[in-house]
Amino acid sequence: MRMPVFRRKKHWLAALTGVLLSSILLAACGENSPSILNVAGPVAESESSLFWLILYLALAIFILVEGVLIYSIFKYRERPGTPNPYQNHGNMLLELVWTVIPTVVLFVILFFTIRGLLQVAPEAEPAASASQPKIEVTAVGHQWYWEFYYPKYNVTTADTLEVPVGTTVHVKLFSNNVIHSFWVPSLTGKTDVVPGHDNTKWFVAQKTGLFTGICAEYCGTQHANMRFNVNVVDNSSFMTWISGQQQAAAAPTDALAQKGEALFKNQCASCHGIVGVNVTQFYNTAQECTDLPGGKANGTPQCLIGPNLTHFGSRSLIAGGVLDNNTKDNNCDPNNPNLMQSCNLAKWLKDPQAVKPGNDMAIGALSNAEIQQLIAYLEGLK
Amino acid sequence: MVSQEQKDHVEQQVVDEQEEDAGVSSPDTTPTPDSALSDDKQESQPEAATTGGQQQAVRTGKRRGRARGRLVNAEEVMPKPSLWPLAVAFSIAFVLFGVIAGLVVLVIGVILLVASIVGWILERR
Amino acid sequence: MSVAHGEQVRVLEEEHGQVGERSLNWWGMVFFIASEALIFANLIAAYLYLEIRNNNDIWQLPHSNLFLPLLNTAILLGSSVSVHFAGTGIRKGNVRQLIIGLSVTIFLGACFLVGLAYEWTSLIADEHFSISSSIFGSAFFTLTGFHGLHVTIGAIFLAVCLVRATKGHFSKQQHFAVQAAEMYWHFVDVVWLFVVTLVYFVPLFR
Amino acid sequence: MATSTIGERATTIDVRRKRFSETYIGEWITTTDHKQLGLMYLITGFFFFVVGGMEALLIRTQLALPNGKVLDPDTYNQIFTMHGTTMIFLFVIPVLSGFGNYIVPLMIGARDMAYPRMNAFGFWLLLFGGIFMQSSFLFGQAPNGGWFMYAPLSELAAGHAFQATPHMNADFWLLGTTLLGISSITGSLNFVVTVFKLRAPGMSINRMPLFTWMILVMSFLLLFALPSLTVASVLLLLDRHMGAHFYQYGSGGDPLLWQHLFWSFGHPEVYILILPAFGIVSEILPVFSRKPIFGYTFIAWSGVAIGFLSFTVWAHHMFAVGLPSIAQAFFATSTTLIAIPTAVKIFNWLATIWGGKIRFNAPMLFALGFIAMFLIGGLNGAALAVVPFDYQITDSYFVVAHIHYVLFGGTALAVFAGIYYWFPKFTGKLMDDRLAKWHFWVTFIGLNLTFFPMHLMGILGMPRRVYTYPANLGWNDLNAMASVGAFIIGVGVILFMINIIKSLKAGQAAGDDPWDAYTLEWDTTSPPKKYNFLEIPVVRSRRPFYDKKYPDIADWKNVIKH
Repeated sequence: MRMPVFRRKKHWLAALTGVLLSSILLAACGENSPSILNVAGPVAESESSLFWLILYLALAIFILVEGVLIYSIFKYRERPGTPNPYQNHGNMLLELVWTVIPTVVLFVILFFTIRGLLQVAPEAEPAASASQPKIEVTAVGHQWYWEFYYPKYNVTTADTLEVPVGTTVHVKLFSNNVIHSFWVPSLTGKTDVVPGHDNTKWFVAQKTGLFTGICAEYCGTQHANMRFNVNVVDNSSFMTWISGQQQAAAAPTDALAQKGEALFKNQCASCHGIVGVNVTQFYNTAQECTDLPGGKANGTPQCLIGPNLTHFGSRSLIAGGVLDNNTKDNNCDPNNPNLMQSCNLAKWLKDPQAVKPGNDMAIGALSNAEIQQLIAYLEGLK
Repeated sequence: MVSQEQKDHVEQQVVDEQEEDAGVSSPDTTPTPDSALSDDKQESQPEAATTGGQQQAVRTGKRRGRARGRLVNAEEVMPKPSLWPLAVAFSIAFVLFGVIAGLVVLVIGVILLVASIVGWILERR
Repeated sequence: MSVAHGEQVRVLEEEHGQVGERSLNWWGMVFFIASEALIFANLIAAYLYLEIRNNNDIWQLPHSNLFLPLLNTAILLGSSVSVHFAGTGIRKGNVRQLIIGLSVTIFLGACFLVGLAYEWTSLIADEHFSISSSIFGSAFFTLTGFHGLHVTIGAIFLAVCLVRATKGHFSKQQHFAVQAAEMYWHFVDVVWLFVVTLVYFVPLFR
Repeated sequence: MATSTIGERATTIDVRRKRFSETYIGEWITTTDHKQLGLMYLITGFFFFVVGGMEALLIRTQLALPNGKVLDPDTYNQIFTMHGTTMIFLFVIPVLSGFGNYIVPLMIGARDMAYPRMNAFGFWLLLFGGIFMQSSFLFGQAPNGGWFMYAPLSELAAGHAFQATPHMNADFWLLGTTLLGISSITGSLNFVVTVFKLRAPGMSINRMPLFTWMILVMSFLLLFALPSLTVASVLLLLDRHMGAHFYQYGSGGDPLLWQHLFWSFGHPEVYILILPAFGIVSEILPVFSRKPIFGYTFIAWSGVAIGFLSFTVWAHHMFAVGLPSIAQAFFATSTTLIAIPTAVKIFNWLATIWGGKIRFNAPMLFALGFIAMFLIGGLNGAALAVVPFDYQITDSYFVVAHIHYVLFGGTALAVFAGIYYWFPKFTGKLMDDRLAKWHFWVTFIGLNLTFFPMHLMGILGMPRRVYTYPANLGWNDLNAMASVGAFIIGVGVILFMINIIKSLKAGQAAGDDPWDAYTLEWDTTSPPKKYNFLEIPVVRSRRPFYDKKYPDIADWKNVIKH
């Protein structure tokens, strides 16, 4: 019955340690990851910096407790002739000690918790100043893509949130369907987008670059494919982008694109809007289009299910962040003979349910020629 | 491992405990190992009486005199098997399935449920 | 129930003086009612949560006629007295008193349910106020409906007791079912006091 | 001792036809014996463990590689919902109730539970509830809203023209959990009354075995937490089928109402799942260290403290929903408080083995593994209570790592420990210790390989409940590793099943008391007779059977009240 298991245990322990260490090393290699430790702003900074505090405390406790455990496993194992141990029922002093010590440690953590909580709370949002301006964005969670509305500039876009560097971004979170959660690991932790609740989130990006955003609350079939990008650019590029986005859609010039526009009006206009084509202005889902039974479903501005496509050609992601809008290298040149293979938009238009099963995009079967026309039109909407 | 304070505590407790236990059983008697009546012996006593049985020294505690050991019959004393718990459980599941599946199933389920509850109540007497 | 624990209880009682005077079933009923009470506590918490989150003016019945709820409260409180009368009867061994008390209680319970049903139909048919017309409708019908369901269950429970009483199943010593039904009925009455206060009277004082 | 003694009726030659309840099948399905019901609970729970485990393997297969194509998204969502639901409602609760049913009456010296028929009723409800829930797969409409079933995703429709749950998926879950809820209520009523009223003479509440203590606390938690789930479910059913608006924001309802109700059930639920595991470990450690449990009072009352506090921490599941800062600070504080009794327990367990004479039989190995793994679950749980950090890692794989270290590294290991410990009592046969050790090490490696990388996935930004992930986000290796680990756990489970079958067929005879144990359940035959004890034993200390075996050094001679 009593087998010397310890010969083997050392071996296993070594192997186990190896596995754990290597997993950490492997993890460190994930360069493109939206890691919470790869911080690019003060909010994420104060959230993630607590990780190190907890890690060190937890490691210390872990080593201590597992150390005592493993030590007593070796020290007190039954050997031939071991006498019966002393029947010790307890010790009040020890109990007090190990109640008080964890209490102290935990309350130290609690202090930093509440301090950090107040640092990132909505109330802590800095007021706009000359050194740190502020912009306001409404993030609208749809099933399953993100729409971003800039009320001051009257601009609506989808899948990519453009923000200027060093600016406080005040994000209003809105959903009129199910609960989503707004999360950009490098910039800010999650806040849920709860229907009927006016949640907000603020963050400041201190580095330019592209950061991955993720929907973190289970929101149905395609919860997995509800990512977005946060594109942090310098101020002048941001203003350039804004003024470009404020224009109505460019009218197509070549024949292919004009056919595409006609096709769009016929096939897509019931769900998608393009300013200057089938709608007169950008709309704000959050305020004007609550889209409920008996709501303003038929009012003006129009309430649309799909994203606004006015400047579709300028977007880097399509289909709710699933696909790159890979227009480079003539991938999506309508005359490219390999269009159906090389262009993501073509794949999407051919069979949206294959790319993202269960999504709301309902489109009749299109011939390759029609897809060519639509691509020519949509990619021309810079 | 044990402080002096604790040892004192122990001794004190022993005294307390003896007083406290006096009513339940005398502290200087170790519990009797299994009953003197083994199953085999029992079987040789057909239709064992429900009272009587072994005679033991009756100690008088502080609170209450100890009654004699009794011999009771296992079959009479233990709970009897019953099919009705299963029937009622099944009917409830059936009723809830009826909520999903439709009115016919629901009605059958309710009838089953009523029947099995009545069965359970009646069986007890 | 079976007798295994009965035997054990006898041992514990007679030989060790350990088990109190309450029967096992009594304890079971107490914890069951505690669990039931928490169902109502949760319902009431949900009701208040929604009330706080919503604008006050929609949180009201379309009428402010308090006659029916007051009458219903009186009926239910009266039935608590009569069920206590029935219970006292059987505790003295008086089966006749038990039967009278139970009959009166069931009658009063039925009156209460009729009153509730009348109020519901007049709300739904005359004032077009239903479970789906507003969030208050949802909360109102759910809370009163849940209570009505419990009154119904209690009344059935009492009716079973009544049938068994007429068959002579209960005696001074053996009448746990009556005791349980009595406990349940009192519980249902107490819950009604909370419900009626919340639903009918609190809105008056805003 | 002058308690009543049970005898068996003399066997006369039986000429009458067997009654149904005397046939082999009839005996099992009509039984009201707590031991048979306990075994049926255990077997049912283990069956659903295998079902839930297969669902887990499907999940891990789908996620092993990026852009997995094994399952389509909706099937995946059904599978992960059913994995959580099955493991919580159909594996852990039944198995722990099974141990409770079998062991608690024996431990407290009772001849049966207080309400034997209600006990049977609870078991059958569980079985039919489980079948009800799993049968949803036959209709292709298994619940797909997550085991938390958040409204409004679980509503018929959320807003205008948006997809929620138009089919019966959510109804299966709501009605199924209602069935299981009734089952748990009957079971816990039974436990509470049994423990309060049927303890053997002399077994004061301060001498109750710790497993009994923890089952008692668990029962109270079930009694007082399940009503929240019942109410939440009823309101959702009314929304779905009667046109009510409780969770529909456009009509004045509030999706957060569901979360408040659900988590005020859900958090006590977490402790319902772990407290009896604490109890099992607190029974095994002293026996295999040849010492009494260290700090009995502290372990018992810290369990009670956890029970109370567990009703005050629910909103720590909701830090990200935008509660006011002051509320978040409150729930962070209560969550911090609940960590203290948990830490006290771990220290007392360590002190129990410290200075002991440790035997490394399979139960002890699993119990020690429990401490090692549960510690990790406790530490990463404390990390989740740090609200700002929680904003980053809630709903990420970090949380998945946390719950699995608690529920697999914790509860499941304790359940295995309990099976290895009490199997001789159940059957009279020992389990194969060598195979059991293989089982332990395979499981131990598998679980760390599966769940440790999940911490890192969470830190690298991988959200939970995703059916697939793209290849370029650096999550590939970790996911592959976790999937390999999951299959290693699967191998462990197969080893366990082989061991059970082998031991049932050709296990060594165990005798009545193979572990030289301390508590009353070993003071009967293995397996115990229907009436458990010939005489109802009299208890004079916390280790009654130890006193009986070693009268010279019996505990009651030098009792310490701690």
